[in-house]
Amino acid sequence: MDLQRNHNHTTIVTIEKVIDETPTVRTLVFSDDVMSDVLPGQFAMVWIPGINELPMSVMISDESGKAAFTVRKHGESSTGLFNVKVGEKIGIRGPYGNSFDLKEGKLLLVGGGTGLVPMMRLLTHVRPTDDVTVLIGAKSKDEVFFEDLANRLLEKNAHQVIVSTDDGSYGEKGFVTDLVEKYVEQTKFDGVYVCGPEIMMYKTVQSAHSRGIFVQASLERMMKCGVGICGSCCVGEDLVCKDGTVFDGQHLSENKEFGKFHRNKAGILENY
Amino acid sequence: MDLQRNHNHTTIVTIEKVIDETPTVRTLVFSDDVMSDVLPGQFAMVWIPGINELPMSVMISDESGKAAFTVRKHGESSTGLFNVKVGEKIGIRGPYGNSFDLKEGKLLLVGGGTGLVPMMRLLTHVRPTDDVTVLIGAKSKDEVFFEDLANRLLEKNAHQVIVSTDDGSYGEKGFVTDLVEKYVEQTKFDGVYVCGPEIMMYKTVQSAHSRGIFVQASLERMMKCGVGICGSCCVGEDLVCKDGTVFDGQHLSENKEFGKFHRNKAGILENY
Amino acid sequence: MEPNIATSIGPIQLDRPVMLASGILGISLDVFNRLYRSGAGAVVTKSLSTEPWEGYPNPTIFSVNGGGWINAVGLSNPGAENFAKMIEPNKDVPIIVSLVGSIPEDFEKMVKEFQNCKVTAYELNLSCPHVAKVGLEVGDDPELVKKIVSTVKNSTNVPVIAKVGLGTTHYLKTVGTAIDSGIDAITAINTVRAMAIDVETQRPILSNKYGGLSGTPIKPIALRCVYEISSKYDIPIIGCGGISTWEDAIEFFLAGASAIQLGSAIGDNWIDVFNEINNGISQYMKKKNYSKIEEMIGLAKKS
Amino acid sequence: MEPNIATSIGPIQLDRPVMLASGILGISLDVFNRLYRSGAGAVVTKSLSTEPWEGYPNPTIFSVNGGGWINAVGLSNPGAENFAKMIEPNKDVPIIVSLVGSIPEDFEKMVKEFQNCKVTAYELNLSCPHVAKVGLEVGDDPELVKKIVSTVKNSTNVPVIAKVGLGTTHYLKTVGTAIDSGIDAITAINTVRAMAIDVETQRPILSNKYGGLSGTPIKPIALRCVYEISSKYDIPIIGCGGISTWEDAIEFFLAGASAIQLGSAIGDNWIDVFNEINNGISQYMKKKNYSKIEEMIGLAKKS
Ligand SMILES: Cc1cc2nc3c(=O)[nH]c(=O)nc-3n(C[C@H](O)[C@H](O)[C@H](O)COP(=O)(O)OP(=O)(O)OC[C@H]3O[C@@H](n4cnc5c(N)ncnc54)[C@H](O)[C@@H]3O)c2cc1C
Ligand SMILES: Cc1cc2nc3c(=O)[nH]c(=O)nc-3n(C[C@H](O)[C@H](O)[C@H](O)COP(=O)(O)OP(=O)(O)OC[C@H]3O[C@@H](n4cnc5c(N)ncnc54)[C@H](O)[C@@H]3O)c2cc1C
Ligand SMILES: Cc1cc2nc3c(=O)[nH]c(=O)nc-3n(C[C@H](O)[C@H](O)[C@H](O)COP(=O)(O)O)c2cc1C
Ligand SMILES: Cc1cc2nc3c(=O)[nH]c(=O)nc-3n(C[C@H](O)[C@H](O)[C@H](O)COP(=O)(O)O)c2cc1C
Ligand code: FES
Ligand code: FES
Repeated sequence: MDLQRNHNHTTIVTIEKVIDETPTVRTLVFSDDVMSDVLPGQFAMVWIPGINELPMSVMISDESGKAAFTVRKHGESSTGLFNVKVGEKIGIRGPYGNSFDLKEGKLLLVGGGTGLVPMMRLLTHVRPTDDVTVLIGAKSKDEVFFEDLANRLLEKNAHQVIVSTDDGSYGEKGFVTDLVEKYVEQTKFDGVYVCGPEIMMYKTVQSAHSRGIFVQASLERMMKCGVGICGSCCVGEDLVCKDGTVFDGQHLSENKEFGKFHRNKAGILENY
Repeated sequence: MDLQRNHNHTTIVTIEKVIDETPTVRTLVFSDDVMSDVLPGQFAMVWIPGINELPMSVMISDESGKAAFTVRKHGESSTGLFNVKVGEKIGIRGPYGNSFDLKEGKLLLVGGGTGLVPMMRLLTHVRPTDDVTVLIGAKSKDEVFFEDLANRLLEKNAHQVIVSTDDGSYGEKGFVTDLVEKYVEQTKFDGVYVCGPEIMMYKTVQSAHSRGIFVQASLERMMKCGVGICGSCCVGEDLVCKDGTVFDGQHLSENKEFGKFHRNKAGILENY
Repeated sequence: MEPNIATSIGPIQLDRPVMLASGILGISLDVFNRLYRSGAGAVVTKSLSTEPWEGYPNPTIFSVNGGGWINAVGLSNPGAENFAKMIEPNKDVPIIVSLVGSIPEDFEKMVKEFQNCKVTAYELNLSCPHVAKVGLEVGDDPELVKKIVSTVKNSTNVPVIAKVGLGTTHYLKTVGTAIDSGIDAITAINTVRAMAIDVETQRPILSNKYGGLSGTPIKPIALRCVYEISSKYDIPIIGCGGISTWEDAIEFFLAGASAIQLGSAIGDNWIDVFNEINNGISQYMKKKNYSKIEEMIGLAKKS
Repeated sequence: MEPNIATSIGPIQLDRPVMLASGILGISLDVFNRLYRSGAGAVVTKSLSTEPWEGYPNPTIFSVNGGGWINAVGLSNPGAENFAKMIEPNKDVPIIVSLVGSIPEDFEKMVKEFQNCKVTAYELNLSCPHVAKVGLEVGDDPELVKKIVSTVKNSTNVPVIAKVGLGTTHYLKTVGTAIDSGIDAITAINTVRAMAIDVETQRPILSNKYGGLSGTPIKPIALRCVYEISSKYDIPIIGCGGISTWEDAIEFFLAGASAIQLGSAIGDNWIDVFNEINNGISQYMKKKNYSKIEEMIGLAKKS
């Protein structure tokens, strides 16, 4: 059944568990063999019946055969997903997109907010010999999540998980991108991976790429189809859903729109 | 390519060789891996572009990877096929239909006219230990064909190939069904197989089945779709294209229409 | 409680909601009996005309590589009179007699032929896309539709269904006209006018050039027609077009159909398809706790 | 001799006969450049309106299990003015600007916005099946079609194409009206109105309920439309609908199309599909000994 599944066709799944990560972020767990095995960086199109369909990175689950979405409540659609209760149904299609090229050795993972989702899955792929630094950025203390999870996933590795908050209410004070600059300055990482607000990704890519360090970012854009038809997710000549979501620092540094513009629902370029 | 071929979709092939069997019967040879390997009894729907599409038993070819149709020129359509020249193209789809259940031991094959086509393919499946009798019925001497071919295919077997003509101009004189009656009377065959005019099949089935001998006939009916949609090939509650073309004597003896009626192009029952 | 998959289409009662569509295997009473035993809730006959028709020469059916069939059988049929004689012995099978013609009198005459037969309903084929002067050319003419429907309704007490399709006049207009003229139910849809060309020989494949597309490709189109009709009119609907699984059947019920018909699926899955779909519907009803088909008809319009 | 796959659609000259259809990846000049490099002979923009439109909420695109897509993007677009600014730098890519609107003045205004842009042609979208007041609702009104076509023809020297589809008025009538009003070419067809319902949640999947079916399921329908138009009228035709292989492309040429457009095939085979089809056409022409596309246009009508 699952082998034959047309991954573009919407499959209905039932939410089995809801975890409150912060007052505005929840993880919704469901059973699905296909989604439980996606590659780090891959996403699904998630249908909240009667409300909307949104692209969501596929979150890992402790239990095999299960997967999750970790959603921050924001506008109408994400709030709709945030409010889905145990036993209720959502539709999923995918997985879509490429995935991170995980280097060996000294790794730096940088995530902000729900941008941590692909980072957590990436952590399940590191080798025991990798030395991993995770930087988590948040506005304030009560927006911090996945710190414990990151530590747990890295139990067998040389690692550090460092949190920074803009207001200093937890961990280091300041923007996580300042921490990035500091770390790439002092360590020649074998790979840097980032997902979060575009400005965070832009600065991280700059910090690493300008020093010749391999860096990849997982981009977000307005997505309608997820399959390379509608064009809504374009960044320069790239289509995020089809060519990405993961792009190399080299490629991004040549893209005219990355870090500067995104398109709104009508397709009009807007500044970040 | 051929493995993925949708067998209901028309494939165009080029006629490579035309063999005159009699003044009114020709064999047209073409290359096609799928058709070269069909089971005895199976047929194809053959498109003569601009003219018609006809069901045709798939004839064997000496060369591997090739198949053929042996057509008697009759009405407009079969004459159209008869007139196809080397280098010209026809369309084929299939193979369709079931095939003969070949018993071991003493076998009797009865064929008339182009009804010999499935019999020739059946001969390529007999085992060296089988003792095979082939009865060929024809109106007169110049309508006899495939006698040499049958002998050649049976080189390694205990066998006899006997021709009867209605006018006695060649072989035995009389109807082949009289020969059938004679042979099933004197020999307890392990299997009797017949294809030809319905009356020949009807009598053959009667002769064998009434004596408890396993017998199968390959029926012909008006065919439009070949796939069990249009209904034009029905005989009683059977659809020849889908349930047949090969039926057991037991089944046929219970069928109200076999040997008595067939349907014309409008679907009206007509007597044989 | 075991769900009951019986259904009513207005005045028509069926034990099972999946019927054989017109033109599919539909020329012999023996075959009808076999299909009924295989799970069909009713069989619709090949569309019958006043006189026997030979139809078009082959090729009359083409299998589309991506799925579905294009046919231009040309409404070959033995004529109403011959057909009526053939089905006279019928006792068990709910037979819906499909009729095709150019003028009201054609239909009136044919209905008379069937007066000694057990006929569950008549289905007026107003929508064959590839035969001149009948089918869609009739369905596209509202005045004619009105006259034909009224004439047939006046000639018989047996329920009368109109079968519509995508023609040159908007099918919703035809539906409206048929309803105003007293029709009992609507079957939607017939095949969609289509074509295939062979690139090697550079000619249309079907002898008639144009044919009607059926099977999976037209399912999303047929489904929207059922939804449109049931959103606009209060009339029992029989959904038809590309149905091949129980999920498809449920989609049509949710869109507003009281029963369904299928044809092309037989070419792909043979006649086991009837019971596969019946069983799937049953399972679904059990899961959703429905005791009757009726409970799910049109539910998708509520959202 | 290497065959030449250049083609003319009336006054429009293209180096390659396969274009990107409107609404597919069609909102960014950078992407247009990339598609042109990938083998597209021209790109048609997303249909543009006088004002920016957000379109419908998601889900806007649904993948049909048996093949094809149903979309109700709702003509989201940045508006003609924004779009014209974006493509002003264009030098290389043959861009066909698709326009959508309700009244002749909408079109007149939009054409003005593009006066400083290199525009190969305008394509008037008279056939979007799922947005009220524009698209098909315009195409279905012959008087309006006449006015819009005449107005646009009077506003520009750039060739003007009308894109038609299956609506409530017969599309051949729309084609006739457009031709009488001076149109230079016809694109046939747009998506076909369709629907999908989720049986678990029992609701239409697309936020707009109805959408347009595209991709392989509609190919046989689109092909017959091209054949019908070219049999009835003497007008250059661009075939569109379900084309995904070079054989499909050839079928459309043989039916009478001078060029083709594709969209959905990109969702299945990504943008390599352009050169795959270009190469297939080339091979076919070599085998059949054609030196120009023109030689095969409409050949299937001769048989
Ligand atoms: C590949 C990818 C993975 C994502 N993963 C996650 C995740 O794991 N968790 C999470 O909470 N969010 C994730 N998002 C973001 C998410 O899709 C929504 O954009 C976000 O939840 C805000 O949606 P909203 O409609 O509630 O916000 P609104 O207030 O309606 O809109 C806020 C902004 O969200 C963006 N947005 C709205 N709809 C879409 C859409 N269909 N596609 C992309 N952006 C949209 C728009 O840019 C808009 O300006 C991901 C986005 C992408 C592209
Ligand atoms: C399974 C099967 C295998 C066959 N194999 C051969 C074969 O190997 N060689 C051969 O010469 N013939 C074969 N036939 C018969 C062949 O299909 C034609 O029926 C025959 O050639 C006469 O065709 P016609 O149109 O020229 O004759 P017409 O003079 O037009 O018609 C004569 C009779 O042929 C029958 N006929 C016409 N069209 C069809 C059709 N589409 N399907 C079935 N019957 C039709 C009708 O009963 C008609 O009464 C086979 C038929 C079937 C059903
Ligand atoms: C070979 C064939 C013959 C048909 N003949 C008729 C007919 O005589 N009358 C009619 O109303 N519909 C006829 N149809 C249309 C079907 O009844 C049905 O409406 C259509 O095929 C769509 O259903 P499907 O996709 O399940 O096949 C025919 C269809 C096929 C494929
Ligand atoms: C997502 C999507 C958006 C579309 N948007 C438009 C549009 O804005 N204007 C238009 O004329 N056609 C639009 N179409 C229709 C296509 O241009 C094309 O006519 C149709 O998809 C059939 O071609 P295909 O089968 O190759 O996709 C759209 C199609 C899709 C799938
Ligand atoms: S989301 Fe439609 S092209 Fe990427
Ligand atoms: S030939 Fe059509 S059902 Fe047998």
